[in-house]
Amino acid sequence: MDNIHDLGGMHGFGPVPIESEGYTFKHEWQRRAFGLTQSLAGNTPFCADMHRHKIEQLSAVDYLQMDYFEKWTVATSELMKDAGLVDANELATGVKSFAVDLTKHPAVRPDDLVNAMKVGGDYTFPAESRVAAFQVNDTVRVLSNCPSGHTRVPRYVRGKIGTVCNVEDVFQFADAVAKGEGPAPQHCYLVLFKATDLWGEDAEAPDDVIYLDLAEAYLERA
Amino acid sequence: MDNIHDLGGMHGFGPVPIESEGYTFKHEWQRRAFGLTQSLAGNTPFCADMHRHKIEQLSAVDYLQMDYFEKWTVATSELMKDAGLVDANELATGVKSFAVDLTKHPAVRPDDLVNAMKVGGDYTFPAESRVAAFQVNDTVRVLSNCPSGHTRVPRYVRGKIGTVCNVEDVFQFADAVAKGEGPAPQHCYLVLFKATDLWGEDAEAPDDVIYLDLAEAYLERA
Amino acid sequence: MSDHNHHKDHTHGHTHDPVEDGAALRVRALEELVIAKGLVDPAALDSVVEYYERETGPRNGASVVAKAWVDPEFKAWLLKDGTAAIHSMGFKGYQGEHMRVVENTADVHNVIVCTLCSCYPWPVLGLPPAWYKGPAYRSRVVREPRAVLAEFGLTLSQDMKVQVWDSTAEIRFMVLPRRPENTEGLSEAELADMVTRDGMIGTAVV
Amino acid sequence: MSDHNHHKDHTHGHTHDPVEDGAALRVRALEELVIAKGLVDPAALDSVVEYYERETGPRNGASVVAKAWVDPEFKAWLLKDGTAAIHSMGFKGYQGEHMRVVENTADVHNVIVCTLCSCYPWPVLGLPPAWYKGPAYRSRVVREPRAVLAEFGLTLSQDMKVQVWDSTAEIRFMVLPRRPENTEGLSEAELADMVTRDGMIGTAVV
Repeated sequence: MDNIHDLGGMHGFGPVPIESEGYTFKHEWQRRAFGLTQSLAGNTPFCADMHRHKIEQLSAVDYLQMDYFEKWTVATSELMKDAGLVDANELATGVKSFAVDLTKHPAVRPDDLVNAMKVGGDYTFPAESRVAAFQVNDTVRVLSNCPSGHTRVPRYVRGKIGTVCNVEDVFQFADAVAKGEGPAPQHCYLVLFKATDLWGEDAEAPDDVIYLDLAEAYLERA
Repeated sequence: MDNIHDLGGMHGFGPVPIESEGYTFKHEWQRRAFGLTQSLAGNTPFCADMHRHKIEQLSAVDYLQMDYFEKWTVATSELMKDAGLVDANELATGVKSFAVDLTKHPAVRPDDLVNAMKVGGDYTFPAESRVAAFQVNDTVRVLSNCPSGHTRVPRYVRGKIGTVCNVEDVFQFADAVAKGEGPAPQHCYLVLFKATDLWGEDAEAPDDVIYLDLAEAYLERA
Repeated sequence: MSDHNHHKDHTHGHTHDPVEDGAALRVRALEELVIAKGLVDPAALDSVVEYYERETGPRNGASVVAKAWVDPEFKAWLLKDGTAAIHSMGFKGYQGEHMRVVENTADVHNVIVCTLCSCYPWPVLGLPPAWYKGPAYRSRVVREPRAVLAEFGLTLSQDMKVQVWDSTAEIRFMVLPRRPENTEGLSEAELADMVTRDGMIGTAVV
Repeated sequence: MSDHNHHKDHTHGHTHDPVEDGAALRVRALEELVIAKGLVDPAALDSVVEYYERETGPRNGASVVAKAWVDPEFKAWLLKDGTAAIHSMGFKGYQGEHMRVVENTADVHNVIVCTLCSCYPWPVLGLPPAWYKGPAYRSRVVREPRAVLAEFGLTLSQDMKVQVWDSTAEIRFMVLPRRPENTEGLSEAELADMVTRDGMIGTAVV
């Protein structure tokens, strides 16, 4: 979806707040918010793509005004609510009003949680499980459509022509995963775009380039 | 500039508030705000393009949260301040702290103001003063660049191919006018874009089209 | 997610909305200031608002439409040179200096928008409704006009071609709706009474 | 126009910011709720924050860079298969499952971003700074990387080619900065001490 989160190429957000926003955590509640989402991701049925999509659905004003970790917390809360593990009143008050089946959603233990972080996710499928539609040096065009759900094509490359620079592994497809439709595995391609093709005469230098990794479903032969 | 005002094609703003926002004025202060801008446009050195550009420079959060007529008032206030006719403290308090030369900026009289509205602006130049670069049925591409100032090319047609359907009159060029650089007169063209060229498979029907009037400077032969 | 939205108090339309209160204060401060400085004649401010509220508005456009429905020569002129035809009826002035009238037919439906701003043909339609100026209409009607029109209660068949007119330059658009059936006996004035603002924006048929 | 901006109180960074107070309350309510419901072990929450604060961070990436500077074979491996080379040093896990390391040279400068979100290689760089997640950096660095880098104090000549890497899929990017001149006598550990977070994002050179 082309919501406000798709910021690439927009004007109007001023200088980068380098000094004032060099922090990772500034407040203790930001630490708690980070830890809460990681803790809950382990025992409730959501994944990173679903979490991102919840954030993307915030109103533009909320997206731009809320702290990053508040957005995480809103998204986590929504996913917990969707899963029936909490309700709106509980979230508003912080007070438990009904019990959940902890045999299905056991709290993750400290060591297990840290180990899960150290292991990470598994997003790939065997390379030989799919035939790549494009090869290195192929010229491709990014499709002009934009699904209403989660997608990984920024608006600034939509309809643009680029060159395949690497055939990446076979990955799960974020658009499908975010919808709960399963992995829809496909090749991902490292695609090079010339800055002049994206920005015309605004390009700062004629040889500058932008690289994006794009799923096969986003591309057509140009 | 590609600020938030360039809304065409974005997702995330929900249904059109048809019933609740069918009004033209809902509050008396909106009437006053409208009248104030029209009254001041007559005797202070600003034009509609400059006024629009001030609105476009609002932060995205302000642009989306402020009432339409509040945005007008902010823009008018900024233009008055730029012209040295008011200062920030006066605007904050509503209290006059210095006098202006009213021989240079006489208040517009009621009849004169209404007559000015009835006459309107003059944005055209003699058709024979310029040779049109494009003709009806020419295929054109909208340039991919986006100036940092006021411009009349929405992002959703940038880099897209369309067909000239009419050679309009020779008009002043809003980009130049907004910068105070004079009219830079040039032809304007009615350009047809296929919905499928703009939105790909998202187009609702294969024959749907979108028409825009675009200045010659925005176009190149495709 | 709106039930979790602590910014919700800042949206418009509530009885005591801090944003709107701020706007009203800001406008009052500017008005008092420029009147004190002699830059604005309060009577002029009243006059211009009255002019738009009383002398412009969709009734003007409706009379143009009704005339086109009963007078084929006028209709041909209106579609060929909307500016001249509309000015000939006295509807001219700011935001109506250059007009293009686009005709709905059995096969084509037109709808107007200004995605970058809120340009609108003031002399024939008056000042625009708030939704025309808001982000939902402006963002969506160029991408999904049929979905937007359906929200207005207008469901178009796939056979009907939709033409969206985005007012990006100095030319303002107005839709000439189709004349309703079984209106042969009506006078021009009676026909004009049938024409709505939304019919001339294209978010409704007449 | 910020002096006219009555919404300004709502931006972040003030001592008593209502938005931030709201955020803190929201987080506390969720924490109390999920602990009361038994869905979260408070010790697990503490552990995961501690893990990221103590065991990840730019020192990890710096040791990768320093190793590449002193070991040509490792450097070749790092550039050919960043994932395997980085994992071999023990820096693996969430947001670092698939890595591509891009090399700055005398002719090419690289910079990383995630325009849609804020993807970042956690195992080697830790969690990203706030500016990396904010709208200014994300909107601008793909359109005008040189202007953004200049704000960071890095002015590049027109002869230097700029490559921007937008993290749109599951692969995370890290920049391999150029080894500073006159560092032949330094140990790998001393070299690692010279490598900064911004050097590995590409918003600085080392």
